[in-house]
Amino acid sequence: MATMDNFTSLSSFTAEIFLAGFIILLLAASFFRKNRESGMGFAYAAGIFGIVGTLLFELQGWTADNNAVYLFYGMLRNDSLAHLFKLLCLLSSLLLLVFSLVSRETNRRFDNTAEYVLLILSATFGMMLMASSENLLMMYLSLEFLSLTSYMLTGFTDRDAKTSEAAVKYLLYGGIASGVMLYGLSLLYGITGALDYASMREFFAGHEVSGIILHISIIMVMAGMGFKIASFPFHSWCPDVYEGAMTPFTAFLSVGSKAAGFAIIIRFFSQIFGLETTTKLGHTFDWQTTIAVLSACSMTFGNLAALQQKNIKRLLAYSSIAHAGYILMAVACRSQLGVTSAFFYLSVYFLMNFGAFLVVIIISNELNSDMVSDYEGLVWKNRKGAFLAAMFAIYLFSLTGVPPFAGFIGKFYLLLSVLEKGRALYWLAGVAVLNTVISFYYYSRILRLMLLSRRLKGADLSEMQRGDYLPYSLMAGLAILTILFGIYWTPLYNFSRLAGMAMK
Amino acid sequence: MEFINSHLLSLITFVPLLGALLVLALPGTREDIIRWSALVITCIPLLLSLLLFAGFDRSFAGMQFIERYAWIRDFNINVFMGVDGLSMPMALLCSLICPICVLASWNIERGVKGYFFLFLLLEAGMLGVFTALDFFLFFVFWEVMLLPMYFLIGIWGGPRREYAALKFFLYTLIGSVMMLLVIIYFYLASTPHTFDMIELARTNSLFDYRMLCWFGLFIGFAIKVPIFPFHTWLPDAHVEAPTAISVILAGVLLKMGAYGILRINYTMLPDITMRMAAFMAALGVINIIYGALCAMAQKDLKKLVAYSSISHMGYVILGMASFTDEGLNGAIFQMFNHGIVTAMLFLLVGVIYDRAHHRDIDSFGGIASVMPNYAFVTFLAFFAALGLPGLNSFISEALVFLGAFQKYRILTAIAASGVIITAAYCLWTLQRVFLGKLNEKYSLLPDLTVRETVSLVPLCIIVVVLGVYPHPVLNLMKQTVSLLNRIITGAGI
Amino acid sequence: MNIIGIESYLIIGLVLFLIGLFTAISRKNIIGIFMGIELILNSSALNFAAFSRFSARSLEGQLFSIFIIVIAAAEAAIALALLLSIYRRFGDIDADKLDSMKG
Amino acid sequence: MTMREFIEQYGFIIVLAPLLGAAINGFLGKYIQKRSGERAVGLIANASVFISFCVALAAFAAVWSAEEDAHTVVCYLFNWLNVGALRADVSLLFDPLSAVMVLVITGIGFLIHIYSTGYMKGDPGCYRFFAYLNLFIFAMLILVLGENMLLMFIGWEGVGLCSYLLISFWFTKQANAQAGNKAFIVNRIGDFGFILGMLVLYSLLRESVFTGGLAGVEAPSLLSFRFLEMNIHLLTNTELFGISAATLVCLCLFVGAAGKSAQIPLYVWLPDAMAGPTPVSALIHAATMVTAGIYMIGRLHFLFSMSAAALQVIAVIGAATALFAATIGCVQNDIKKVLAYSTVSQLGYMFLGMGVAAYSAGIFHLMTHAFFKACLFLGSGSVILGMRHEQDIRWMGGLKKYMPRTFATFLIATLALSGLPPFSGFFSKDEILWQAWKTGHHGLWLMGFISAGITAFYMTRLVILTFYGLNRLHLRPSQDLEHDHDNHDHGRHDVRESPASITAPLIILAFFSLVAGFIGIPAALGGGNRFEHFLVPVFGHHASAPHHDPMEYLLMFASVTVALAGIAAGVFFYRIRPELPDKIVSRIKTFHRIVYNKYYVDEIYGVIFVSGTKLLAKASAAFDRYVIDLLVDLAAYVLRVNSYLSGAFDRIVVDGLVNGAASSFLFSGEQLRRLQTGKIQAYVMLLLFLIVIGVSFAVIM
Amino acid sequence: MEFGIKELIFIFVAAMTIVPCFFVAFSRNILHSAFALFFTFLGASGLYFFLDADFLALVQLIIYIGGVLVLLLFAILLTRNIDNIRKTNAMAKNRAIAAGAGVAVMFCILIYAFVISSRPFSHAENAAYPAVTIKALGSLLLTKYLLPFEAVSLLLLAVLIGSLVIAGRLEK
Repeated sequence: MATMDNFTSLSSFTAEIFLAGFIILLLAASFFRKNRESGMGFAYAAGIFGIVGTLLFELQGWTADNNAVYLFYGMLRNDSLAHLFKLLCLLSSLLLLVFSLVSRETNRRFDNTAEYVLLILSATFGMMLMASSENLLMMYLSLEFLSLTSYMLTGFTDRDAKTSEAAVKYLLYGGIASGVMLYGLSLLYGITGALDYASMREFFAGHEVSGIILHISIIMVMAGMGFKIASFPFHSWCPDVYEGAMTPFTAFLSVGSKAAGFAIIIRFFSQIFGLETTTKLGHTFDWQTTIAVLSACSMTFGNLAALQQKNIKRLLAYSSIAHAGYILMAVACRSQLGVTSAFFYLSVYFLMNFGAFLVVIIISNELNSDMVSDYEGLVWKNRKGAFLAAMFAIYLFSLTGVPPFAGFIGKFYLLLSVLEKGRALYWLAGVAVLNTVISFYYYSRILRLMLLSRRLKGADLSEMQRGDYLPYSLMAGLAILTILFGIYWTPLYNFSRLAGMAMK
Repeated sequence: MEFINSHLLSLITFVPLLGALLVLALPGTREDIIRWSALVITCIPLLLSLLLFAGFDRSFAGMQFIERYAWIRDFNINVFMGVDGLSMPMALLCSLICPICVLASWNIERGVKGYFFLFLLLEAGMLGVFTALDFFLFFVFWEVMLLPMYFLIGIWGGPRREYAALKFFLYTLIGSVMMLLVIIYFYLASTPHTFDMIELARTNSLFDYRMLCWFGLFIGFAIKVPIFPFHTWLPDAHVEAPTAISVILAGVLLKMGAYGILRINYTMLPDITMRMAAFMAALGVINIIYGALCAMAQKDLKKLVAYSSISHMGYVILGMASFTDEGLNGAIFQMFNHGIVTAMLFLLVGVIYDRAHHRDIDSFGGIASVMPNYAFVTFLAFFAALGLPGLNSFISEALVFLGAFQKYRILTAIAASGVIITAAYCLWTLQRVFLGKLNEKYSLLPDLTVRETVSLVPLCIIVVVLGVYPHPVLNLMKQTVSLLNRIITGAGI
Repeated sequence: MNIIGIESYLIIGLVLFLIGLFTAISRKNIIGIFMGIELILNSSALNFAAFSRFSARSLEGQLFSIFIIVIAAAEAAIALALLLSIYRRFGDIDADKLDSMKG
Repeated sequence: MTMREFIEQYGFIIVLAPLLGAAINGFLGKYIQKRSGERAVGLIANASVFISFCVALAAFAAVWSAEEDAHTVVCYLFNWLNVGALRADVSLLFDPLSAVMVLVITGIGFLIHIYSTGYMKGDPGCYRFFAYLNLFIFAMLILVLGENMLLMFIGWEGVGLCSYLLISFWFTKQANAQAGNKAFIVNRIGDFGFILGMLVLYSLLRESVFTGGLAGVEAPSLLSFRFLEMNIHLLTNTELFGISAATLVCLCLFVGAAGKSAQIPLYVWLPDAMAGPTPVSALIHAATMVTAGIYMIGRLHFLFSMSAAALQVIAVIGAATALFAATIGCVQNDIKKVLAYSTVSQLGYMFLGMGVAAYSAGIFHLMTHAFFKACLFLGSGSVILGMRHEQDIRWMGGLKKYMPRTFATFLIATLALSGLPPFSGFFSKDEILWQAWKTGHHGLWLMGFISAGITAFYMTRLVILTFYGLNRLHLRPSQDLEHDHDNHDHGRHDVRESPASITAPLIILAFFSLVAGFIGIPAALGGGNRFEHFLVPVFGHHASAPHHDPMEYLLMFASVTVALAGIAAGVFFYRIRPELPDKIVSRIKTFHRIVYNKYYVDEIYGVIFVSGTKLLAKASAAFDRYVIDLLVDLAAYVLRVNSYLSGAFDRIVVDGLVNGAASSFLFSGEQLRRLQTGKIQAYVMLLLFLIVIGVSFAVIM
Repeated sequence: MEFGIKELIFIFVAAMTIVPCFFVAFSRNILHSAFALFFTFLGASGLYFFLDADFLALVQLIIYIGGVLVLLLFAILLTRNIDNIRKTNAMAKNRAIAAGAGVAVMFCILIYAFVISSRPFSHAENAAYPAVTIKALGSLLLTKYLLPFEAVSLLLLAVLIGSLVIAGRLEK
């Protein structure tokens, strides 16, 4: 793998450069536009243009023969895993922008939209770096980049006390978690004496390291990463921030930043400690069981805590904790198939979760309440209610992992990769399967209220106007994809296999 | 015509699916068009399965009408369908009962389009389960059949429908999730990773954890049959489901559990099945006696019929556990007969419920004098249920007894005593509802309407004809059953 | 092992880290928590510098510390901004009062 | 073409005709009756039975004229079941035994059909009645002609069904419906025994015949009678559950026979079966159905003769039933109840005959009993018609003058039943008693002898109370008039003789009950006992007793004297000193009440079996709803949360049992949720706490 | 191990870092803890000098003390009116005890871990370590670590805009 110096690597870094340039351009443009009220349309349009541009550059720059190339003296590693995760993150921020257009919280009386879009673009930039960073400094920097921008985005509007409270909680918890991670990284740096993954891997291959200090540093590093993907021990911020933040941003948090977090974890563990190859270190330091335990805990905690949630956003928060647990299961498999199924599940999760949040946004636009009880009798209200209920049913069943939908295929691959590891992880498969059943319970509570009960409670729904066909077509599109990938998912699998192969 | 012949099974399974999409496209307001198109769509698989019935080669034990299309090459998953003596009668039963259920759901007013869309989806799922030979495809159809059932019970059901629908879904989900683990384990354990059931059956000797896998599968299917400890969902699901749905539920869905055990447990883990035979037989007998006793104590007519289904399915389990030709043939024939008889019983309960709007047995009385035709059909159905010789259930029960007695003498004797309890609760119900002084509240109940008669008469004819001349159905399964028995007894030694 | 060796730096770094953690948890005032966070970041910067001097013997560690300090500054800026919005909304900055969302 | 070929090709008509008759009347009867009245419906029914009667005659001729060895004619229809080792065909077996039975069934059936056209005049459900009656004839013929046990079992349950339908024919009255239920369920208990017997027989035969497994050999029809007769030796030394196989099979089959032919444990349904119309009682509960048990034993005589123990049991129960039923018969006041108990008693005789291996004597008594008991029942029918549906003999009397023909035929049948020489009853009953004595069962002979006397006594009591003395209708207390129609003219109403359609069958039957005895005159009285000779091909030769054993004459003389004594006692108590019985009854009041109430057997059964099963049912239903439900499903959770869903009772029970599987999930969910206190520092505390755990684990590993 | 003037100053500077730390943690007045923080940062920059990381020490002085501490002071002053500054720094009793216990356990474990595995920390003897670091750092920053440098600049830009917007709402 060639390690290019700064200038040569610029050529394969075009997408990020375009994005950075666009951010600065947008900043300049926003100074000159005086009148505020028309700003909203312009800002979102610009934002979407920026993201789409970056997406195009990204696709163009992607050579399918997945030869990994080290950029900027080994700072970044542009392999197919990086490309795929960048795609996923770009799509999430694209949907974040579109959702912000749709949601009443962020489209009408929302003054400084330009800054809002700017922050989103910079968050995306951070995520793109996260996807490909192969250096401790770069990894920490990009993680902080995303975190800081997320703190600001969470607390962006002062709609009510909840947002600022959520933002502060997010900041405090994030600060401490990344501080602990930083301390772990310093210990790791102390042990290996190098910052980039490749040399660390050589060090571990060569030297005999005493397990304890390594274990401690890894656990501390897991604190920072666990915080990002909201897995069990580091999840406490998740319900409050999901409930407090604006719904489009919550959707983004649950998918985009979680995917970026997983990119870091996958890259960190597979590049340093190696996947298939059982390095000498492999048997002394078994990080597999630690992650397996984390995954089992977050699955079970996420599902059990969600059983009695009253607020739909908190419920989806706990469900996202549970899903983080499921994906961690794939990471714990320490195999290429594991990485493949992790990415597959993340892309399927992208479809289902954004779909579900879109429904939540539209319903909160109409009934402006996030309480699950307000969803009662939705399907009998009018055609729009029926359409929303049907779509939400598809997403919920897919989230449970019931066959005709993509969620099942995702879970199927997870179980496949876990069971392939032989006796060691059978218990984990059992826990995952038990959780599927528990998870149906709270998903079905929403279904029961929406579809099964005939009591017409809450305000009635306005009819489907001509104008707002954007959200409904988007929702239908996501639903069709969820079903399509439930039936014929080879294309998606081929992509995710590339990600798996990138990791050795 | 040649196209139809070569793609018969996929047509049978996917016509209802396309039909469901068609129904979705119809305008929601024109309910009559939706009803009639649903009826036509369900009749197509019926005609096709009659074609299948005609073309079926009775002397061949293995799979026929095999179709294999690649679905996901990387994981060797393919749409692999075929029928043999075991699945042929079940597919026939399913495609026969569906049009009758559409007829029975004529008076659904709320959300007609949704109802028929889900119903056709359900039918596709059921037919798929019976014809699928690829384990993955089998599991997908198994769960596809689960979804519409949840909504059909949940939305169009009775007062406690939500609770019943949830209970139904959770029970089956627990079972199917265990099955998923075993499917994946089999996939990984087979040398060229494959989901193909026949392949797995052939190379089944190389899996280990056999007992664990056997129980994982068995519990999944036992919940569906239902077998004794897992049966509590059935009475609730039946009482709350609308008439047509409880007909489908009892008529076809219960058979899937037994079919699953035969298709998967028997062929893939024959040695374990041999060892667990006595356990299964005991469960079967408990089902018979316990189901009959519970039925006797019920106040609600529909719950009584539900418990009677548990009791009748007990015969199937006992027959299956005997590994003799008579026993196994009797079991599969009992699955077919029970499908017909319970469908009739639930239709009849639906008829009286539409008129009297309640199902409390004790508050009826002397209906026979007001509704003679209805009384005649119900008497025929109940007598078929208690296994009166000359009607179809007797033959299957006799075969089961004759088959099972060779291996489990005392158990079968106890099961035979079930015949008395069944007769007791059937006649006691008939007496409380039909005979005795006419309860003047019901003095002006209308007799069977044309629609109801059209749906009931074919079933009556089948019940009587199969009782006298059972060969059309029995010949279908004989070869496959003897092959199955040889596999089990062969593996058992 | 001489006094200015790696061990003493490790101990100082550890003490700073733990005190920072302790402050962050036990303080009621949000600013106190920020101070805790600053301490933690400072201790890891110190650690990085020490390791770059003693074990890695390359300047990368120091560079890392510089970046840490920069990011700490950025974080302090955001902290201040959010603190002000909390103060405007709640009237005071007591962490225990921020529990309107729970369960 | 000879009679034999005719039967082989068209033998099935005998079965098809009544089926067609039943189908026509069943489905189209309503319209035929509306358009062309009851006569047409009756005509169809009678015609179909008449056709099968003619074929029966042809069959009898075919069997009778057959040469020495070929005494059985088989009319094969189609293969019914061919699964694994089981092969059962639908084919009819004509041999001397079934020929006799078929003649009895179709002959008496035809007479009763004619009688019913008269008896059921004016009843709206006439077409239904005839349909059921024809269906019954069809089922009984299947039972008798069935070539294998499975086919016989179809007939067996078929007659049970028809008796259920006919007993509860007037279903508007709750009592009739319950009687029908009782009959069917008790029969079903009997059938349970029959099934068990069949299962044991089949499994043992299957093991011995197919030692080498099926291996594609053309499977012989294991349960067909001819196969059984040839291969029954296979069972000689096999054991099952410690008892010899043959005995076990015979005992089980006897339970079936006892259920169907109302023997001691399972006779309770027959007296209640009198709730049905009288022709039904005559045909089903006197002549044909109840004899099925005896026919079955006759058909499987080679099996029964293999186990002496089983025969002993049958003989003992037969004799006991005879005596027991006779005692109850003496105190019954309802005319049909008396005859019902007399039937039970006579059936006991037949079983006694079978028990002492005198099969042909049993069948002979079956035939003669069919004639005179049918005659008695039809006679009581015409009496009931005459007395405007009054059945209690205490309010009858003096009908001699008004119904001379009914009285004459009734008297002839009573004498036949009591066993006086010229009448058929004497020959058949005496033959049985003689065989019982000859084979050393002296105790059983004594019981038979005493019950013969009691039979004579209660029959005379019945005749005197109904036909002699003054008419006591006006003494009837009005309250027990539960049926509603036509009791308007309370004064003397003119009792008229029943119309010809009713009395004609009576006369024919009376003639036969007189004549029937002559075909079975025992050798001792110079007769050739042609009946036994006719059945030899079926039952084989009896150890030919030495002719003119003096003991036989003595016994004959003794039985005649006991019959005359019974009649004399009857005349004395009810004709000469009519006030005497009331005095005796008042003195032995409690004993009389016990006997009158049939030793409270019904009540005992009711408490033990019926309410016992109901209690068990309630217990298992409750067990199902609460214990299993709670342990396994999520009811606890759903009910607790959605209070509007749960009924008050459920909530109390559910809250009490919080440890259901579901609620454990809920409980842990609740605690975990409470972990989320909302305070940021609590979150960080959790973080620190878990890092500490992780680190300490790292150290420990 | 020699014990010269250099070590003495080192111990003094180390003490100057750790002791104020405890003040930060336990003092009741938020202002006092702010000042204690000032001394800690000062001590840290002193320690950097001992590590021959002179540029780093200066950066520490300027950014941490100049920037972060000043921001904290702004925060304190903006959010509290002067008079009741005393009781601003209460400490949640039970949580403090638990945290203390946790921290103590962590301390012992980590000390134990350091003692066990001190060997790997001191292995790279051979690489030369430049005395004056400013030039080397500069070249390193602009060659190998150019990307992080640019990325951080973008980050600071984003933070600038964001915090302005959030704080900017004050005057409305």
